[in-house]
Amino acid sequence: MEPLLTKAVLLDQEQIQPGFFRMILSVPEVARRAEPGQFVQIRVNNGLDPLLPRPISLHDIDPLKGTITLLYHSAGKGTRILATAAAGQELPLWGPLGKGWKMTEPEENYLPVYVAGGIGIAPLLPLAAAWSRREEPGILLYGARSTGQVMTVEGFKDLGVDVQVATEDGSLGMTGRVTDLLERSPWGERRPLLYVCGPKPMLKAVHKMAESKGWACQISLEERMCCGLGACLSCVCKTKAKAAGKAWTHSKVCTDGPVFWSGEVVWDE
Amino acid sequence: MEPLLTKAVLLDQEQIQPGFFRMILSVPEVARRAEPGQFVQIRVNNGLDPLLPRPISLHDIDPLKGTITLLYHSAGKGTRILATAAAGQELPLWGPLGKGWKMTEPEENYLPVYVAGGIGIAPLLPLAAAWSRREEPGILLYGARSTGQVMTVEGFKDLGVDVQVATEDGSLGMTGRVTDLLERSPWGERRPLLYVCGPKPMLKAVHKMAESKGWACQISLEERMCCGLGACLSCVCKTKAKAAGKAWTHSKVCTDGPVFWSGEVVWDE
Amino acid sequence: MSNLSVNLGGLLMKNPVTTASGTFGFGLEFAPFVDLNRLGAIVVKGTTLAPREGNPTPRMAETPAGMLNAIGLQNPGIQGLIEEHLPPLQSINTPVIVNISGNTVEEYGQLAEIIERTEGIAAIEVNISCPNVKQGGIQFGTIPASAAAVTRSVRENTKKPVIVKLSPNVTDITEMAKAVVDAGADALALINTLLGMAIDIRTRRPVIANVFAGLSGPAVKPVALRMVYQVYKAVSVPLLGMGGISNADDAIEFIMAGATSIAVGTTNFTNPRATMDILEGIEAFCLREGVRDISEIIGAVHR
Amino acid sequence: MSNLSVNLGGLLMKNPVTTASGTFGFGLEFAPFVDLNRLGAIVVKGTTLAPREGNPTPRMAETPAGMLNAIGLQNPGIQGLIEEHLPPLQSINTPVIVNISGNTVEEYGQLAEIIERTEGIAAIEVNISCPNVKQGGIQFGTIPASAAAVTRSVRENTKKPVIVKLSPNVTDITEMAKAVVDAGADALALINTLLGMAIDIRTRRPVIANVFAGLSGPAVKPVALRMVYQVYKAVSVPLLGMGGISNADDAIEFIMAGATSIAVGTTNFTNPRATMDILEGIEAFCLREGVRDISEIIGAVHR
Ligand SMILES: Cc1cc2nc3c(=O)[nH]c(=O)nc-3n(C[C@H](O)[C@H](O)[C@H](O)COP(=O)(O)OP(=O)(O)OC[C@H]3O[C@@H](n4cnc5c(N)ncnc54)[C@H](O)[C@@H]3O)c2cc1C
Ligand SMILES: Cc1cc2nc3c(=O)[nH]c(=O)nc-3n(C[C@H](O)[C@H](O)[C@H](O)COP(=O)(O)OP(=O)(O)OC[C@H]3O[C@@H](n4cnc5c(N)ncnc54)[C@H](O)[C@@H]3O)c2cc1C
Ligand SMILES: Cc1cc2nc3c(=O)[nH]c(=O)nc-3n(C[C@H](O)[C@H](O)[C@H](O)COP(=O)(O)O)c2cc1C
Ligand SMILES: Cc1cc2nc3c(=O)[nH]c(=O)nc-3n(C[C@H](O)[C@H](O)[C@H](O)COP(=O)(O)O)c2cc1C
Ligand code: FES
Ligand code: FES
Repeated sequence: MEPLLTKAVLLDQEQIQPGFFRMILSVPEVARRAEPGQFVQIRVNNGLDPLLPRPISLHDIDPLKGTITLLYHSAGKGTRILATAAAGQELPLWGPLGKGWKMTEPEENYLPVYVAGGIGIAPLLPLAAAWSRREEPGILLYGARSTGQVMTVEGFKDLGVDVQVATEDGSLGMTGRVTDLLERSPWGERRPLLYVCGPKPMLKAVHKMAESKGWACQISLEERMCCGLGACLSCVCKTKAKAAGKAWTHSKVCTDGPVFWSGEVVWDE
Repeated sequence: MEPLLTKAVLLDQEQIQPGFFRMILSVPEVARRAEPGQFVQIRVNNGLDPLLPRPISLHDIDPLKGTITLLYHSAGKGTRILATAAAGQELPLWGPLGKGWKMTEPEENYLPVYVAGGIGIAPLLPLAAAWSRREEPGILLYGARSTGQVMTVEGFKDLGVDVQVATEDGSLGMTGRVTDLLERSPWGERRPLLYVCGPKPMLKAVHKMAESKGWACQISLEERMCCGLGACLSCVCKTKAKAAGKAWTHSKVCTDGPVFWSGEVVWDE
Repeated sequence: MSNLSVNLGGLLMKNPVTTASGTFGFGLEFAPFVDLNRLGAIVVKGTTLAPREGNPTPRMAETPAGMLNAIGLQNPGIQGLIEEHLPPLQSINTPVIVNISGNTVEEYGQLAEIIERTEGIAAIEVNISCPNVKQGGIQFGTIPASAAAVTRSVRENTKKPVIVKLSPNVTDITEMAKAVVDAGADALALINTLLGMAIDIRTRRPVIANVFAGLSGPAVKPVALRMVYQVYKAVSVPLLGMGGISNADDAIEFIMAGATSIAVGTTNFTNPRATMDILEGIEAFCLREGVRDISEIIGAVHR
Repeated sequence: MSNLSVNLGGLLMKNPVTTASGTFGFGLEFAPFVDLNRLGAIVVKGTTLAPREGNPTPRMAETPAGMLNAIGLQNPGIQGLIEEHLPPLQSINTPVIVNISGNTVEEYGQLAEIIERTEGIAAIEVNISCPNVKQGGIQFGTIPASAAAVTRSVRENTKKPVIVKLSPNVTDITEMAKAVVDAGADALALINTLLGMAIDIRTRRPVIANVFAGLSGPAVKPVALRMVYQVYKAVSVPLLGMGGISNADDAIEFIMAGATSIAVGTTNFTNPRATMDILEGIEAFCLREGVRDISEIIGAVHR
């Protein structure tokens, strides 16, 4: 559906882990159009500093209440300002943007496996909600550096998702990485469909595993964005070229993605 | 006294007329150093938009409470942002800056006459407070376009000042301009010392009258400022040159002023 | 309602508001927000003879009130443009301007020749901020003779309005302007981006993969406006002004400095509806100030 | 503590942080906020042979993340500087750099000669962004031969370090850099302001009385950084980098691009303590990143 340019009203914002914020925005028309894996371009104020919008995934979509939820890491200039926004404040945004996660046909009988690294958890929750509405809540494999980067696990559990966590420092769940969780193929005899979101090295590692093991896999990519509309060409990634004699072509993360089938994605080096 | 760079805490802000705001800031070290007619350079936020500080006069100085009050017109980009500041917010500023109003020796037996145009009222209140502490509250001649630009008259009355108002549209007080109030020489037999602040055409007109009638007169000037410290030379005005053979020289409004004896000021044209 | 229609070197525009090449895609990307029929013209993404994949990422970085970009002219090539992107624009009642770039003087001529025989393209904007492959990569846009050669090559191959887009990275913009007007430009567009860069102090590497990148956005407005002012004095062809326009007041500044039309670039990324807001703001200004015809204020600051 | 001392073309500085001419007065104006003893050097307001009253007001306008100024070199003249402003700086343990401007090549030489015999001035910064009265007002800083002539005239009259300050309003900054280095510059400072303007749409007049004005502040940082990077590659003398530096990260970007020292300009107006904050930020960076000597990161991005 076509994106909308509007002002969202901030209903509530809370810090759920040090540096990680969850905000609920009232923006009915966007909530009604949105699908899991899509994102919005949100401006953190009305001025020129910072100039550009920030792309943030939809962490929860409630078309009935007319709200969307964002979960984000307050890391840089823009997101630090966003974290100071108070209830009632208006935030300009446009969306929903991009092509989100693809749900397969029920006949294909895939088991959804959400593979998250850190803040990569954000766009997976509405996907799990969609799958659980199909009575197939699936499995979450969640890797993070430490317990302080693990969040919204309860949301997944409430949906009936089997949650498995690994932290690098062992402060929560298994000690190790999300790939260690994957090694165990916790889906038994089922055919997994991996939905992967997280930092680039993790995406690459999971992609490689999925390829070698023949698992179906979708990957959500990130790139610096301006327009989010496919116009500026800032946000390209390499994908398999259809034309003969070419190894790759540039696709737009904002409109061709952010979610790609792993078979489409070409990594550098 | 030397200015101080600090962060003031906004205690309270209210709109007292449409577009005119009064804010009370807790900033003890500045309040203790400040004198009537001085100003601060205040930043309306911590970002780059807008880039520069705004010069605003001290409208009230309370060294005991450690507060200063600013009265300002929310007219442009920066002051519009200032008007949205909420209690508790920190605002970077430096001050007190400039040379303020000069009180004369009691023996000279001047009667202080505050001559204000519109928002030019702002820096005159603390001056009236100082004169009234000397039991010589004086007279306020206050001109404005309309009653909506007349403010803080109560503050002057509380000090015992004789308040006379003229509005161009006749909506309050006499119909006319501040120069019409001056024409009546409402100080009777006393020697007036005019303290003038307001828009440039009004300053010129009062200056001319004072010169032709031989009244003592101080004028507070405004110019665009960057540093407020005498360093950038943005804010110059023409003043009588001391050197022979030169009609004028450039003085700095921020450090040589903003208040000048009328005899020093040279107007263009 | 004031008359806002203008004539940009033979191109009739119903109002002065257009889009800066590379910031508005091929038009339709902005259709959810902008009534494309209300634009004075649509300038599409820079196009080359052959398709190009452009530069590696990162291609973009935010800067104070501005941004750096080094897209590297990713585009589907002139044939791709004509086959894929031009047809959907034909239903829109707004002239389409194609922005062209070449590696050689000849390529510019070839592009002009193809456009000359293509219906549905109203005018050509010639981007001369491109490296001249035959001259060791020095930009056409920084040497008057090279810029003039490019202009002549285009001029000889088309009767459509030729708008030459100047680079601001020069000592004397009026010298460039005169050279390309003498070579046959019907109008001039300015400015393209200022050359800039940014460094990631953590990795000690340039932020942008290409090292250098073009600076655009509100930050550059004072420089762009000054150049429009100077060029207006130096030549008599109409100007398409751009560089940091973020609202109607900015647009009117450019018009008063001498721009017949204005283009909105980076601001499309901060407000996708900006072209409409600016058009409405210009209309409101004219009404408020009693401007019956936009021509009354073009170059007003010079009078 | 890391070693932050640098050698800027013969001028020894205890750390790389100095002030941009015209933004820090004669130093003492900032004494309430800045420990002048902790600065690497103090560059004072541009000075001419005779006193000057400068331009009419308005001389300043705010722009997006920047500002325009057209002060017009108001200054008390070299004698006024030496008599009034130099003595109080002698008690401060920081070298003073005097920024000079002339109407002719000869004036630059005369200024250098006066400074050569004045104690308490450590180095000369030569502002070549001034109109050459004998060449119809074209800036010395936009013609390599004129810039070289100015540099030679200064060089012949002083043994003190000569730092030539380049104008960014040129097609090729490296050409200018090479010309003045060949003519004897010990170091280069860059950048001066970009030429810009602003229009008041209400009055339809330029905002600045002088019409044109110099753009400075964070807005110009990407351009300044790019030029430092280019000039570092082109010449081997040390560079004093400036243009939009507003915090320690910005300063480190300039150092990594190739600046031996950096100057804080417009940011003194938004944070009068900025020089100290930046110095402390550089110290903290070096500590955090294990940089024992600042020289390890000068030009780091080129390695
Ligand atoms: C499709 C998409 C969905 C995203 N969803 C989320 C999410 O749900 N939660 C979340 O915390 N983060 C998300 N991100 C990453 C988020 O956009 C960046 O962390 C954010 O833009 C950084 O802004 P800043 O102000 O903190 O950083 P700054 O350093 O101030 O950013 C400067 C510039 O770089 C860009 N930038 C910096 N880091 C990134 C990055 N990692 N990806 C893209 N652009 C970047 C900014 O957008 C901005 O233009 C998403 C990114 C994309 C592309
Ligand atoms: C010494 C001094 C004392 C002042 N005291 C007061 C006061 O008590 N109350 C009050 O309402 N106003 C006062 N002013 C005027 C006030 O500084 C300006 O109205 C204000 O800076 C305008 O900012 P803006 O964001 O509204 O406008 P913008 O249009 O956003 O301003 C853009 C730029 O122009 C400058 N500028 C614009 N108008 C003026 C002006 N009239 N004088 C100086 N600079 C200007 C701004 O500082 C800024 O740099 C004083 C000015 C000076 C010089
Ligand atoms: C992302 C991006 C891509 C651009 N691509 C082109 C291009 O292909 N051809 C061209 O002539 N100019 C291109 N430009 C320059 C713009 O058309 C415009 O000249 C410049 O951005 C200044 O305007 P602005 O400040 O309003 O953005 C591009 C600018 C941006 C930001
Ligand atoms: C108000 C003002 C006055 C200036 N005066 C001078 C001067 O006298 N001589 C000079 O060489 N540069 C002068 N400059 C330029 C600065 O020294 C510096 O090169 C420029 O402002 C870029 O740095 P910034 O962005 O940090 O301000 C002046 C700049 C400003 C803002
Ligand atoms: S963000 Fe502009 S094309 Fe993707
Ligand atoms: S404001 Fe800088 S000298 Fe007055």
